Amino acid sequence: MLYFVRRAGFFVATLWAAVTLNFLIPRIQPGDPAQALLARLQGNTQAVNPVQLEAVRKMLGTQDGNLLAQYWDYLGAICTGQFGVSYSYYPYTVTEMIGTALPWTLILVGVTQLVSFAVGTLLGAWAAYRRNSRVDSVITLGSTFVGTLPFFWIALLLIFVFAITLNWFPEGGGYGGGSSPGWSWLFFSDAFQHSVLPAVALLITGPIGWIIGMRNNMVQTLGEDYARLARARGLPRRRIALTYGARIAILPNVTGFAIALGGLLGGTVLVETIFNYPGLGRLLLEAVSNKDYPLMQALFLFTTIGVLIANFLADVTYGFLDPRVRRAEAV
Amino acid sequence: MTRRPRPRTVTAVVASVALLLAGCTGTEGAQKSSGSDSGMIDFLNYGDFGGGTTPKPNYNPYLDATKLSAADYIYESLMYVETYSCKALPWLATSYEWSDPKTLVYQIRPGVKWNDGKPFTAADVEFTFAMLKKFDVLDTQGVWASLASVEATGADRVTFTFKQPGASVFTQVSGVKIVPQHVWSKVADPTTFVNATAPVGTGPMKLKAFNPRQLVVERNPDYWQADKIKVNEIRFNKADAGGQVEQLKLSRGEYDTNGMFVQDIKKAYVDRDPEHHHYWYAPGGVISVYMNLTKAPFDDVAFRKALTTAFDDQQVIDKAQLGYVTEASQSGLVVPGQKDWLPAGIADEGRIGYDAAAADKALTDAGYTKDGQGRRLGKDGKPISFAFKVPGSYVDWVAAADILIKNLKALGFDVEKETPTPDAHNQDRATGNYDMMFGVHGGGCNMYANFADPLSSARTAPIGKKAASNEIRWQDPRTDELVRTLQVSPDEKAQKEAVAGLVDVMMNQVPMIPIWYGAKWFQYDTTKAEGWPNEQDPYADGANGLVVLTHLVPAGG
Amino acid sequence: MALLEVRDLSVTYSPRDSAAVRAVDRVSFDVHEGEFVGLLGESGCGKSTLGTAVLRLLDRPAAITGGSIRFDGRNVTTTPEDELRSLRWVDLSTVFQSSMNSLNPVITVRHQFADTFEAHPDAFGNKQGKGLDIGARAGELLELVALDRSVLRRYPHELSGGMKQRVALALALALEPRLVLLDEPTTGLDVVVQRDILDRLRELQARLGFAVLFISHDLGTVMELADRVMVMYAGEIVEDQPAAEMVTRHLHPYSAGLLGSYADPRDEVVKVEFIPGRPPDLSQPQQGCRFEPRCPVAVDTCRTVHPELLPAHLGEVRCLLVEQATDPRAVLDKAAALRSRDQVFAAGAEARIAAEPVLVMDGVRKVYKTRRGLSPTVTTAVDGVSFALRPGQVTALVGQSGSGKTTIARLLTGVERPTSGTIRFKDTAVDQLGRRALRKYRRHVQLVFQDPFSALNPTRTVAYALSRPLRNHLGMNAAQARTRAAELLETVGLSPAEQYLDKLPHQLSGGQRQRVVIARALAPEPELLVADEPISMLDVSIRAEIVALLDKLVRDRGIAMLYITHDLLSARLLADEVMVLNHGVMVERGPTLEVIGQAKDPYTRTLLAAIPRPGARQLT
Amino acid sequence: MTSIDTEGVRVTALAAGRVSRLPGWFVILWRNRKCRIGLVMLAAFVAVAVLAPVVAPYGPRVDEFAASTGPSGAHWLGTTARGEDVFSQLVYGARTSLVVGLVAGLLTTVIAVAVGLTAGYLQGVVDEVLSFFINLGLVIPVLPLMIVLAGYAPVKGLGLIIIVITVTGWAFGARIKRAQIITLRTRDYITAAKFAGDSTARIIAFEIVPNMISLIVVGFMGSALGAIGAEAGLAFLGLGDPQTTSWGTMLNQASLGGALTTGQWAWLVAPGLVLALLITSFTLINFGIDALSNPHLRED
Repeated sequence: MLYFVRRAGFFVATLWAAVTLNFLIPRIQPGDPAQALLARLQGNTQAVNPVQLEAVRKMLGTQDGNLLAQYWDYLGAICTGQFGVSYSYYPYTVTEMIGTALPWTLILVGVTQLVSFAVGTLLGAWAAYRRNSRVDSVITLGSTFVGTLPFFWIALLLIFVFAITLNWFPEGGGYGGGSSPGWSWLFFSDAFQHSVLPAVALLITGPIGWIIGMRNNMVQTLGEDYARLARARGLPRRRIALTYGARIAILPNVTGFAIALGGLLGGTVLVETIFNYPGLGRLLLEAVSNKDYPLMQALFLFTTIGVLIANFLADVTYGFLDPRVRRAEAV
Repeated sequence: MTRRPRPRTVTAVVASVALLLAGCTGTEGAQKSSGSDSGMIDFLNYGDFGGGTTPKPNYNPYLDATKLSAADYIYESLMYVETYSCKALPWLATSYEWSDPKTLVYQIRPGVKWNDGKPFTAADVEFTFAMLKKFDVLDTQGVWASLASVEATGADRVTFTFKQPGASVFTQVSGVKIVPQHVWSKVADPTTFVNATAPVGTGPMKLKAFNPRQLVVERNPDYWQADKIKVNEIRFNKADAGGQVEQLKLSRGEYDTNGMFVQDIKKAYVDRDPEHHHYWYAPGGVISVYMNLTKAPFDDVAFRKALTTAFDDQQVIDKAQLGYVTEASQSGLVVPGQKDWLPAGIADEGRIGYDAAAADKALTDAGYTKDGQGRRLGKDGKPISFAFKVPGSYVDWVAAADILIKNLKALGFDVEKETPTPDAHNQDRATGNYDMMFGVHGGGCNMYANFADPLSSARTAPIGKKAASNEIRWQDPRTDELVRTLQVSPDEKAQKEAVAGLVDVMMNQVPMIPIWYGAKWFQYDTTKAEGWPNEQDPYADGANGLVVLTHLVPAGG
Repeated sequence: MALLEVRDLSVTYSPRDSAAVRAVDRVSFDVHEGEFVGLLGESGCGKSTLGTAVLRLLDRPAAITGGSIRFDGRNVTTTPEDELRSLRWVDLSTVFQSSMNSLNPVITVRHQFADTFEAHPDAFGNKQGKGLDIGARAGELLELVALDRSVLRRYPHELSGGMKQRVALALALALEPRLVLLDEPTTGLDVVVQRDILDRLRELQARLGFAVLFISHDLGTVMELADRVMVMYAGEIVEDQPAAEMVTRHLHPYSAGLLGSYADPRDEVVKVEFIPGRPPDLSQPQQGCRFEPRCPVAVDTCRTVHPELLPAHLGEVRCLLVEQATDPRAVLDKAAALRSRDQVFAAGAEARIAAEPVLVMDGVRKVYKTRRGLSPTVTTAVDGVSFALRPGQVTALVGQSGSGKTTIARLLTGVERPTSGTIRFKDTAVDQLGRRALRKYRRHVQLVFQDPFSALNPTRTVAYALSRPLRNHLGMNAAQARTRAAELLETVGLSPAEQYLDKLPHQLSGGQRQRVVIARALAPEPELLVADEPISMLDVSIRAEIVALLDKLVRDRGIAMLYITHDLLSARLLADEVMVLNHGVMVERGPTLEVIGQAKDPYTRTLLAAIPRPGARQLT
Repeated sequence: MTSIDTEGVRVTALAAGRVSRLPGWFVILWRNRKCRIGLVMLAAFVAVAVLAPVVAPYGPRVDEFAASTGPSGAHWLGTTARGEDVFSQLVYGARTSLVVGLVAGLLTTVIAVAVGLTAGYLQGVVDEVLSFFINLGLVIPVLPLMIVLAGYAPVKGLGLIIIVITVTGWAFGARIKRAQIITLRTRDYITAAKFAGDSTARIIAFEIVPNMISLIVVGFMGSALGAIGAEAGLAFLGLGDPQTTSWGTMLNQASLGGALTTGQWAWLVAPGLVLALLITSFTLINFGIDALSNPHLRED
């Protein structure tokens, strides 16, 4: 019970801190959203029309006045779920924009994360099972090397080779101009084709962490007394590896996975930017560069909440999977 | 029975593979087809249509910052002021007349229909302006700051009355997009109206399809000058992939026209198909060296004048600007487009060449001597040192600044480069927190705004406060007088005299030193369509899409 | 033919970045059907490695590098893992050293049994074949080890240490194996629980008739339980005799030393010995007898000739002197005489004079409030405890783990304050001390810790450790502190001191470290010493040494000492007075001999009953 | 991975150090083959960075060459779209990466150690408060925060990147160090030091920190590695300082400057490759440290 209260307290406190951070960051260095918006239209080669600038400013309703009052209003708006109107997509609301981008990120990154986790865990377990064999060396060294490659660079090379040189896949975007989002076969095949390269880029680097984590955990659990005793008991190797190795070694990975899912948005900025994918990450980067405070703040908050929920879920899952925690909680 | 689904699955897989393969080359192949036999162009691929990375339908012509570019082909204005030579072309109005300096009467074009079949009338114009008055955020050109009233004085006449002589706002008033009363009068709040389904306008194109990757508009057969429109469809393509992918698409010929920055246009674009790939970068705003006129030695005319020959403009143009731009005239005008405004007797249209020796001499003569170590001394006898601020992320500006700093250092100045963010840079410029930096001004078709914005003392503010647009803090009664004249005199002669006076201020008092004209990026492909504007036929610049569209004809026709 | 025949077995550790160590060196022995064999040795002698090798569970970098293991006539030294599987558990099962971790934490006890049965569908103990009711069989097994069937549904972490060890034992018996290898099966458990499990084990062994190889360093237990005892030293077996013979007529000087370190605390006069020195470094080549450097009766040939394990008396002995002597016992008698000069510590029955107490604890009660959920739980750790500590006297505080011993130590040293009652150190109210006063008080109260490995900072030299209290409490400068540190080292028997001053803890043996810890405690010249199980982590052969040192220091310097322990033997040796603590309440208190000799409290009696009686089984 | 035997490492290092004259930690690392390769690689990078003016044929910003040319004898990796020598930029880029790695790694480690040690040692309210900040730092999404911070900071430059990386990266290390000190503070030698009259500060500095050296070094390496990657990533996204020659900005400009369209693969491949190599060298060194502190991972 106390545990629950503490978790909830932490949840609220973190949320408050994130909201406050959100509120403060744009106000520390006030850039002008209206100017940013017009600059996006005109570039830096034409003079800004001061009258137009004033009109846009007025339209966006950029806030003035007492910082504390602003903060209060802001908190109130957040609490009632009013994230306001996006500056760069005026008059669409922030909620509408996030709604548009969310499915793309969820599908692309969600699916690749799942696959990465599954593949990584399996490979890691295999390497640990065949510890010190050639398989182990190949998996361990291979993943270590691939793990050092900068993600965005891999992505660029993929574009260079498969999209530009070989022209097998489109260079970017979520779908082509020819197909409209909807429940059509054409659209899905088109969207699939557009997701191949970003997915591959994510899948190259995605499993690395899971492989290494799983291998090291499992090597450790297989060295524990219970695994040795299982060997002395004459249990089949495979059974030891599964029940006495992998079953226990996977626990920290599961927690990590839940947290990784929560951090989805954070990880997608690069991939979405490079592949021009219409998801949350790119929306965030765009919001930042356009000084679209409402959108940026909502996205940031959204991510923080995502991470918090994921952490909470990780705790719950862990408790479910690990009897040691489960019973301790029940008492 | 249970086996039935199996072959279907196989077919589906085959189909998907086929689609996949088709997709690999499909887009390109399909779009290479040339104009059709009917003397019409099937479709043209244009570049980006605005709306950021996740565009949402928005065809409200007044939401300048977020509307999609289809709105530019759906809504029209009374006159169309093309931005190359600033001619006002009769558009929804056939003509206009100043009945007195405060009264302007437009003659409405007869027979124009909205694309839903309803006739366009003077009442629509009156309604449009009334709406802008009511919802002032839509009035992005600020016409109601000068207007007193707008009235339909007859079926085909609209009379505008101004609070004071209104010549200076003619271009703005003429440029306001007119919307149909029968649609917009029902809109509760036009400031948040996105006008997403079947926007009703008078323009040559109608909305056909939208998705976040592609925006398609189709020819409006009932357009009032439909005979001039030879393009059946324009497809705008979301082009936000950033530099290289877009360049690649451009070089592959996937765009019939675009307006993007290309690093090495000749190699990356023209050379790929020299016969059809062309570009024309018309001059835009004037990019000048701003000096903080409240500080010594920049407050000294002689000093500023001496600097006019100190900068190697040509090197800036060739190295920093990759040869895409032209040297700016010290007059503050954009030449050659606005050369008619130049008073007589200005050599080389006001361009002042690089002459370090002359600058050195002029500085020395003005009392800024060098000391033994070659340091340029101020009037106080101390070496002159100042900072040149340039936004770090504007790579071309930084390169330009590097050249100018080199020039200044050669003259014995101690110049330090600072590279703040664009925001901090703009903030510093607006509040006067700088010694020397680049600024953009002028280049528009409203000559009053071109000079008033950067020079009028009404548009400045003390150091530390944000200036509206006079960021150099130029305060000069004569300039203010000339600007005032320009604002109120309806006749061209008086205006020209005022401009001549302002050019004189620019040339002799040197409030700033223009270096180059910002380029308006414009690439075009003559495979399918011809008639694009260019240096030989500068009937408009590339950004004047509506005018360009009326000039396009099928290639080889 | 013996059930288990080990011949010339060698095991070598070859780590990548340090020298190879031959942990087991050409060891040969047999275990016969139904026999209970004890394998005795100090830590690091290779006994656990030997056990692991027999189980064929060695992992790199350890490997069998010679010799053979035959089980029931079948050579299993190099049998591949797959073939070995059918043999495992069916014939040879085991209970590991620390069963805290030998059960899979994420599956139930029942599941662990099921796993075992499934792996061996044709095994003897599984004879009912496929129709076997796992629950019923596992339940039976649990009942064998005195556990309730409901334990089957539990997860390992829900069981106490003793219960886990019982489950491990039941699991080991699941397939009715012919040999069970027990590797320190009760180390770390409470003495009473230990006793209970071992009794049960002996009973089961007698009933079911399996053979046992029992590996332990606990001399009393091994001697009491085993039929035959093997003593291992530095990777070799040095003596192998029937248990009863080992108690009374052991031959090897090392066996003698080990046995000499044990005594029954209930005896009128208790005498213990210790073996000086430390075992050899096996990564270096060995020459001569490995025990020679520590052997009191060694002769010159011992240094050069390596003795073989040869038949002697009723068993086998590895000693040149025994080899050469006509009467092997004569050698040992000579050794005993030599040792008693300085390697014997004896406690008689005479009481010591009482002095004014330095510390008085009066009616002290300590209550801990823990909040779990919304309702706070109140635990009374110490309840109404009163006693006094006097200069030059040792007061032993005896009790099981969790009885409140440590809380008393914390209260005494001012780390915690009592809930009620008073603690006075001379004129100081310890229970009222502020931060600064507490620091002053600590000059007078010092600690000797249980684990000498954790009590010294591994990165700081001996000189540093000793100089800190000298500089802080006595205000010495660096040079003075160093001189005094050297003196202190001499006092605790680390001589010449210069040799130790600049050493790091890992360069010292456990006994040497504990001496340093004692020296540090003496440094600020305290009046009160709290020693928390100071010998329990040390090897048996050197425990007496430390006890003797503590005794001497306390008497010579007139320090009052609170000696916390669960080991009645050392309490008997050292203490003038014994207090027995059970669940925070002092259940018995009085002069040592009185309490141990005529215990009144049932709990004290249980404690006493748990003390092993070497050779007792044979005698009865 | 929860418990790292930091004391053990320290002891091994001390023992090794007594044998040779080199510092103990170095001897140990050098013994591990992977680690040795990593050290050599890192040394090479450091040498190139320090000697950049000697190694590089031209200045990184000298733009007087023909633009957008492919690899040639004069320009091994070709030239940029602005006519700068790609190879020279690559050489100078090593400086940026190493400086960011070093400074951000150090700052992150210092903060992590300070916060972790204080929270872990003092416990109570101080711990509660600091732990909250640590948890906050762990929960707040790092990359978005980095982007937001980098996007809004008034000045762009290496300093900013370093600050952003530090601000967003210290929490993880602090948590580990807090956990470690909680284990260490219950050691008997800490109690002994208290009874010997040592002050809290002295206990932390003389008794605890030396036993955490390996953990701190691992933490530093991890932070440095993360910082190098983060700098490249931010610069690639265009949030870095374009005036700094770094591998990230090179990739950014290669990407913007049409390296792909003009076929200048060298301009695109080289910065990524050297970045990967630098990260590899750190990873290899970490292997050595890891293997030391975690016996389960030791190669045998």
